[in-house]
Amino acid sequence: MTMSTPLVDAPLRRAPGELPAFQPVVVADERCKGCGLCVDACPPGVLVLDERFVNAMGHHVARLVDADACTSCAKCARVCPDAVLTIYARPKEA
Amino acid sequence: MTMSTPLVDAPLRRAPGELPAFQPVVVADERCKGCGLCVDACPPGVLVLDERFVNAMGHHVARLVDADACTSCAKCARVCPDAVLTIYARPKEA
Amino acid sequence: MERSTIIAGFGGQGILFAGKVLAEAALLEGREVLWIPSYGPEMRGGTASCTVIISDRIIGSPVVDRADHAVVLNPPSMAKYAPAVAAGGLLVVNTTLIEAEPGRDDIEVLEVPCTSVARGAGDDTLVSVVALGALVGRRRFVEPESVHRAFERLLGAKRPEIIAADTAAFDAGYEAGLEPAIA
Amino acid sequence: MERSTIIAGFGGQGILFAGKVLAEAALLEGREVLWIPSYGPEMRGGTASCTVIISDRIIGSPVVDRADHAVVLNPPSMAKYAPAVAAGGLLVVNTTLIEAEPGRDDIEVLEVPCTSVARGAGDDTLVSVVALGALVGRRRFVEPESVHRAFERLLGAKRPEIIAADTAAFDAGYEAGLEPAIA
Amino acid sequence: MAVLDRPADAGRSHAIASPPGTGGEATLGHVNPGLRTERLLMKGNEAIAEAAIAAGCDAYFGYPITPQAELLEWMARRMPEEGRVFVQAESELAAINMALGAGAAGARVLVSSSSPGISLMAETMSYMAGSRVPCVLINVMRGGPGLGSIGAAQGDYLQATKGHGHGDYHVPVLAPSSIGEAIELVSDAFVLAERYRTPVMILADGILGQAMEPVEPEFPKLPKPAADWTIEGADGREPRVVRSLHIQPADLEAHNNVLQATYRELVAREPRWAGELLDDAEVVVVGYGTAARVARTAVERAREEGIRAGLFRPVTLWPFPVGGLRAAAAGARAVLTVEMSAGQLVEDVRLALEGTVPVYLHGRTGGMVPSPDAVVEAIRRVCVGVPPLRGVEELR
Amino acid sequence: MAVLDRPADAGRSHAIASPPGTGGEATLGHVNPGLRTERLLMKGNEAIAEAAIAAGCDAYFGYPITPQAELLEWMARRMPEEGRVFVQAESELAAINMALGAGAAGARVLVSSSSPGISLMAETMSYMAGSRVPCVLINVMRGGPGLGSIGAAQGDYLQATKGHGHGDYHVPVLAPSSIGEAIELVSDAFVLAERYRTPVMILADGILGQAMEPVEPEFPKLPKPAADWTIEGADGREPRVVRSLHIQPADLEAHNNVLQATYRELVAREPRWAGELLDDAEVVVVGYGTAARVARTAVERAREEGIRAGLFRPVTLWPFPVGGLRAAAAGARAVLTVEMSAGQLVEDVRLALEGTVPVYLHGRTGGMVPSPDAVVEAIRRVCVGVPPLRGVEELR
Amino acid sequence: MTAPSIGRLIYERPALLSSKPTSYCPGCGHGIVHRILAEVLGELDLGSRTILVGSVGCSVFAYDYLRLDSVESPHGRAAAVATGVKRYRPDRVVFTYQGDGDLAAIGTAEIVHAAARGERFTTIFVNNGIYGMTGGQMAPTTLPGQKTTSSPWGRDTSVSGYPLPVTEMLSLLPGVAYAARGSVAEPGLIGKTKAAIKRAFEVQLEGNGFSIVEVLSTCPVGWGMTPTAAMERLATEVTAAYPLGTYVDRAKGIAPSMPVPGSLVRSLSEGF
Amino acid sequence: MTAPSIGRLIYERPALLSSKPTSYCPGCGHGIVHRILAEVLGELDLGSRTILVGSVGCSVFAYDYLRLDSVESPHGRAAAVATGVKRYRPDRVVFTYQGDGDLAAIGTAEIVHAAARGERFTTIFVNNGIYGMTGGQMAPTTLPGQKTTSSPWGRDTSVSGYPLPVTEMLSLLPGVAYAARGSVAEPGLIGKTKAAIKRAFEVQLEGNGFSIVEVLSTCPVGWGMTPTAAMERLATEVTAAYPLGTYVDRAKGIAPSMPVPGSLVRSLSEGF
Ligand SMILES: Cc1ncc(C[n+]2csc(CCOP(=O)(O)OP(=O)(O)O)c2C)c(N)n1
Ligand SMILES: Cc1ncc(C[n+]2csc(CCOP(=O)(O)OP(=O)(O)O)c2C)c(N)n1
Ligand code: SF4
Ligand code: SF4
Ligand code: SF4
Ligand code: SF4
Ligand code: SF4
Ligand code: SF4
Ligand SMILES: [Mg+2]
Ligand SMILES: [Mg+2]
Repeated sequence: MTMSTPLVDAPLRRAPGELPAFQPVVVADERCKGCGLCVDACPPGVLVLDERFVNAMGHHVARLVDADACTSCAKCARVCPDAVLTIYARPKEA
Repeated sequence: MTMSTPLVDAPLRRAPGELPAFQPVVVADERCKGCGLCVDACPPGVLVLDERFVNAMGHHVARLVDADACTSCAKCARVCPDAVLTIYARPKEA
Repeated sequence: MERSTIIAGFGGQGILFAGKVLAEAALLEGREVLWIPSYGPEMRGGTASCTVIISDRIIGSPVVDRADHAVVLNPPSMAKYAPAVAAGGLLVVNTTLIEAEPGRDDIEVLEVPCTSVARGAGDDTLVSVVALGALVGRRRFVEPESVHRAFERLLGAKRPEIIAADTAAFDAGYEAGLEPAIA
Repeated sequence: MERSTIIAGFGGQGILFAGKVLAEAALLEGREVLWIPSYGPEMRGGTASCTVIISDRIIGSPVVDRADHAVVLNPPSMAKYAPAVAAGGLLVVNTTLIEAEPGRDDIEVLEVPCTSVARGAGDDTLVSVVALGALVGRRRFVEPESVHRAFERLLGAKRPEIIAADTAAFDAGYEAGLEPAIA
Repeated sequence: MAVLDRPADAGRSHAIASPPGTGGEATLGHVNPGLRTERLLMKGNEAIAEAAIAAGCDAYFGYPITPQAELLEWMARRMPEEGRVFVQAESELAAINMALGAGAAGARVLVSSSSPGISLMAETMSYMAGSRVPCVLINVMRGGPGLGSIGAAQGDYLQATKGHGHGDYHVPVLAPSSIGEAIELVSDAFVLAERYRTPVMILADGILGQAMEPVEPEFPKLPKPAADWTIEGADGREPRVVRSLHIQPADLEAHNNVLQATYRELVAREPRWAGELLDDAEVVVVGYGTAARVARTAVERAREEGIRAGLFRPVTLWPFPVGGLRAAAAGARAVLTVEMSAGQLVEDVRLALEGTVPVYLHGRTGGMVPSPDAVVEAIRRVCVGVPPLRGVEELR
Repeated sequence: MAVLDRPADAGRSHAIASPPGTGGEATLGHVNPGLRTERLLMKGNEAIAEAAIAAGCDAYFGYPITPQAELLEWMARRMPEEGRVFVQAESELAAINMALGAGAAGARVLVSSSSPGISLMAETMSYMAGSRVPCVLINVMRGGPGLGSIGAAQGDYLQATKGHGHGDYHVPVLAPSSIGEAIELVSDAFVLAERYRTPVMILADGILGQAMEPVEPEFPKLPKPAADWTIEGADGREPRVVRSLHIQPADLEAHNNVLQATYRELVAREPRWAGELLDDAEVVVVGYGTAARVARTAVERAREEGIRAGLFRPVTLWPFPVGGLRAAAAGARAVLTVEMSAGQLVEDVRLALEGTVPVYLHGRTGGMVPSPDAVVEAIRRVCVGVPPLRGVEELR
Repeated sequence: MTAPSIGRLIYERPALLSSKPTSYCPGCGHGIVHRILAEVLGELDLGSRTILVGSVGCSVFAYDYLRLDSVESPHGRAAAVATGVKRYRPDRVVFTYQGDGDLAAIGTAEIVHAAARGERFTTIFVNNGIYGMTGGQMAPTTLPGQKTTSSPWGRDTSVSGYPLPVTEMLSLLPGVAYAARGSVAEPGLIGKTKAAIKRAFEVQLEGNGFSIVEVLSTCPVGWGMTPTAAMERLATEVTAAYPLGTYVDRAKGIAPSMPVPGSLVRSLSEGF
Repeated sequence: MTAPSIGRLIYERPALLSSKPTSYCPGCGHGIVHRILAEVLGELDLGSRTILVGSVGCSVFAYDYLRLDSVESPHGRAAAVATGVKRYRPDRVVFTYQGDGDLAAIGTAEIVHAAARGERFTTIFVNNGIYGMTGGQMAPTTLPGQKTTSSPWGRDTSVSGYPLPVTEMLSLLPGVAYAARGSVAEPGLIGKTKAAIKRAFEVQLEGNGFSIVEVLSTCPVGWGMTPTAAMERLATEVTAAYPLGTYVDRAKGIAPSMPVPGSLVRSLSEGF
């Protein structure tokens, strides 16, 4: 188990403009408490805490930084204490 | 473990007149509750409950009926819940 | 009319049962009854007792400070309850176990050798039933027939031989209670 | 003279500490103080607050229904405590997080961008110390020197660098509080 | 409409121990005091248990303690026979919490114990009051404090009516003084518990629990009203929660206001008492339960002596029948409370009378019961303004 | 001779919160209210804990609960530092029973909790009263009933002063209204506990426990009187037994008579109160603890408006300062009790005044605290005979 | 909440979780256990006939987060409350949700006796080794040496004793039909823990006795750690002290053997 | 009490027994246990520094029979009371005397936690499988099928659960330095039980933890049997259910091993 780096100012690996057509992980921003457990649990390490955003509860929320590298394994969702994440499998055609 | 016969009307095996010189078992009559546990515990079976006598608490008390056969093993004393019995070893000369 | 009775003796003497029989008899006569037992660990190795109050009206105090009758079956009960009898009341004493005198001359004392009377009636353990019989015989505040029916109600159909034994003991006591009236 | 101050904000904003500093400063001036925190699970994920009452006499009510000052560091606190300020009282608003207006014109409002002032003073987490400085700068109901000594008393000799940072943040806030008086 | 609909503080004569309800949502069975055939002799503890069964008690939880053990034993046999719930809990604490659970699930629940065991239930009684879970709790009181004795006593009056658990709540408290009345009050207790969504206590004592008296074999039966708050699984509706927690004080105060309104309604509608020979009484003797029976005999004896004594017997200890007592004592020279305690009921009597009539106490403690003659002597004395000789001095 | 020797019902001004003792068997430390250097800011919970340590507390037993947890935490560190006993028990029930054991063995014992935890101690408090084991118990009250809230409240007044455990017993109850006073009352509580061989309660609330106020660093110290009843091994003497069991009711009654005599002595000697502006008061405001502080501010504000209000603050809730209140209210037009409860203290006020002066209530519940202005409004109203607008209606 | 592009749904917030945000601190294990419960009860389709018996601890607000009929218990008494519910409603599914302070300290008697009686409800025992709600005091389950607000120098076993092995003790009782210890330390274990919880409810439905799953969990705030550091400690130190696995599954023949005594005489310090 | 003829004294009433007749029924095992205690404390010469912590049950009057300083406990709380005594007086010898209703029902939490904390006192646990004092109701220790006043058709395990193996459970706790189960069924066992009790006090003096001796005993009245028939039942049926022997003597290396779980996966009702 590696230690996560919560509150890190990691940029999205892809510029915001060029969002991929498919998003395997949907974050319910308003629920996220920025605990970083999902970040720590993600095997390919494609989740970070978004230092540029604070939700109404005052937390930096989780962000998928590389949708392409996400395997939709749902490990992140299964550790999330606040049931923040929805996971989709990559469509065949995507 | 054999069952005792409490409240049995067993006569002293020796007539009261001819009490032996040595009494290995002394019964504190006023404390005895006539439970019969000593009777049951005595290996040679020389204890009985005295049906002819009721103490102030209303109980038939334990009696040694054959002092000579008593081995002073103290088993009776060690089961007695009311610490009624005092046991002496047979003196060498007796 | 209200009549209060205290019955007391050793735990094994059937004290509470005798009281229940008396209460049941009064109930059968359509009267008000209150039966109060001693209870709990105080009864272990000590004296059991019960109080039965019989009345034609609603019963007030369960505490009897002026007992009309006391039935005492062992020495400690004699000591405790003889003083509780109201002047003119009746004290039934089981002379099989009690040698002491009540030391009062303002009450009536009825001495009954309960064990031998019971033995005479067939079962020497029924000492309190005998005493109850003597009490009823002497004061007749319930009818003996009611007591007979009470035995049946309490002991049930399953045990006719016990009913017979109890009835016999009661009747023997009853006779013993009547006696001096005749004498 | 009695002055009551409410300080409120997120749990992590150092609310209770700022209140303790204020209380300690008043203590050092030989005055009566009462510091009352919010406590227990209500603080988790919610709004923390504390009340500090400073007086030259014995302090009565711990409940402040007419606050002389309120320091609000996040939006929920603004909503809750702006109405609690007495007419003529002072409301210190952390504009870094709060956009809303208090909607009252009978009180004085001091807007302080606490995070940036704190960052300017060297540590952007010390938002409530900055706000405290602004409050004291504007109303000077305790002496700034007392606050400096309070930091020393509360933080102890072990952590001189923290004392320095807090003092700097307080002083920056103090300046920000003085400002309009000069303008 | 309500079972207990009648003028507040309406009293009944002592002879008919308890006012039977008068129809409505829950019909009470009627006991005919004239009927004298086929009565049964029953022990108080057993009669209370059987009365609860007749009243439709769904679940019983208890723990052995003298002088209440026969109640539990009766239930151990009868509840399974009826296909209902009986659990001998591992403690009184567990028993009352089982009651909380079963009550929340909609069961009509009975719990019984005696003084020390009742004390252990204080926290959960407060929870039940706060969560508004109905339950009937029997306290067959014994001598205290502490382990005390097993004699009959009334030392838990203030606990039942004022203290016990923490927080602002009240529990209706009913005090039977005969076994027949106990049977009716058990049924009434369930009515009160369900109508007001509150635990209800019945204060009995060792004599009432252990004694036998004739009772009518027909015990009052109760229909079960529907409830819209019980937990049973959120099937096609929003989930329900039974709780006393309201973490925001303002919410808790609002909840408390609901409770307090309930208590005001109880105070307005449910005080009950019984009186005897009160009309011309110069000395009003006040007592409940077993002490009231002693007092009754004493009142009769006092009358024989020419002292105009009367008996006022509260049947609800909370709500206390303030109006009834005020009226009864209005013309009296003295009020004497007779207690099997060191002076507990006397506080409510003083609160009710507020100095309008001198109030005296004759109390015995620890399992001792006042004797009728001692009460007569006390009546004689208070009648001429002399404090009773025997009896615990008042504390204030 | 006695620490608390002084005319019964002697009062003190509010400014000096608690009468310091005046020597004798146990000398109390003196706190100089003029001294203003080197005071410390201390949290109420921690000050109470440290005060107990200074007073020679030998053993502390507790269990975490809000808003009292810091008291336990302080003891967790300080008692071992002092080489004394600290046990975090598995429950409040265990804690109070550990206290019974240690107290019986001669220890000066402190236990603390908050409302629900206090309820769990009812049985053992009754045992301790019955066995005459000294102990000081702190209740840092929170909103009830049930789990309620963690806000500051005074809903356990009747529990502390009347009910709680079973049987005929009383427990002295002290109510500090500042942290400085709490420090002194902790020490006084130990004196009372040991002198009268009784458990003693201190009723505080969440605000008093959580707030910080300046305190003098010198806390009162207490010598330990010798005791001839503690258990320690029967070495060369007859065995001693600490117990509440007296199986024969007559024995228990005799034992109860000893307890009752103790209570009479307490009632005669130990009532304490503080007053302010009472001499000419037309409205006497009665409150204790935190509510009294609100009342004090309200009294001042009322005076500013020209209403002659005064404050009567009981310091001992049991024994209640009846004489003091009667004297204070003698010339008043109205008495107003201010409570953080639905009307509990008001019962004792009514009992004390017995209808001589109209008594009103302003009460908030559930963790809500009355505001000074609301109390002023209540004062205005009761002054002209109008019941207060806000506040729970009286129940009777 | 629609996905930017459509793909098969792999995981979504379970329907039995309410929309209310929890009061738990960031990274608190309670949230994970709640989620598991919502998943399991949803998968077994039991939501409409399940009753939650709450307890007092940080999870006291669980009734706000799980869409189930609920009843609150006094601190420690959930097992007794659940007994009352289940006895009266044997056709309902009943479970308690209890922390370690609640279950293993003040509630010891109630849990032991519910287990001994073989009450047919399920207990979810969330063991985070601390009193979270009251500010991080020592619990009976706190590890030796662990610092808490009431063990400032670390738990000293010579004074405060040893962690209580609740599941091991209960597993000796014949009334226990199922007992397991899981953990929320990482996704794999969370999955196994979920399976254990599911099995526990199945056992309840089978009606053969009491079922309990102890879930080792974190209290980042009480432990004074970040959520991830807390998970790390849970996976290592805590798990070493509390072995994970199935202790009892009577229907499957799993149960520990009872301790067998040495002879009494062996203890003789002297002959007789 | 002089012998008619002089012989060496083999056995006499121990000095630590008072002269008061006990309130126990004829043949009650409590009397035997009292006698053993008086003997052991006399032999170890501990009478003058021993404190008896009583409990509520038939033995509530033990303070009248044992010549020791004593303190009464509320029902079930003796272990907590003893904790208070021993913590304040670590130099004294402290023991509780508790029945099975007292210790194994209402007092479960207190005994478990005193044991877990390793409190340095001794518990004498007299298990007669019934509530003697209150009239013979079912206890947690009552055997399956046994009729009591509260189990009129015999203890039904499907409703009332199974006998609680107290000593087995406690023996899992590291705080327990000594645990044994003896019996008063016959003189030989009484002797061994005495030795166990003596060892328990020695362990207390060694100061390494909690010590307990469970003594299987009779309640002739509650069992509805003659004293001798009760002893017979004790020796057979009861002993079969409660194995005699030494469960823990840590100083001598005796302690049961902890239950070891099967893997969590084994319990999977489905994969993940
Ligand atoms: C009778 C009682 N005692 C104490 C408390 C205070 N209290 C609330 S939660 C809690 C313990 C919480 O610990 P745990 O059960 O481990 O739950 P966690 O918060 O760690 O999840 C305590 C002691 C209470 N509410 N009631
Ligand atoms: C709080 C409380 N509950 C119940 C009782 C009643 N009670 C007295 S002794 C006893 C149980 C006795 O059983 P046990 O401990 O097995 O002792 P035994 O009499 O069998 O030796 C009970 C329940 C009590 N005194 N206090
Ligand atoms: S689904 Fe798996 S790979 Fe994708 S973000 Fe979550 S944990 Fe990482
Ligand atoms: S998505 Fe969940 S696990 Fe990830 S940081 Fe947010 S709350 Fe934590
Ligand atoms: S000493 Fe032995 S042989 Fe003699 S009577 Fe006793 S048991 Fe029998
Ligand atoms: S001597 Fe002892 S064992 Fe023998 S019958 Fe008497 S009491 Fe029972
Ligand atoms: S205090 Fe601990 S257990 Fe409670 S919510 Fe926070 S992290 Fe979770
Ligand atoms: S009831 Fe049983 S345990 Fe109690 S004294 Fe009698 S025989 Fe012994
Ligand atoms: Mg926990
Ligand atoms: Mg037993």
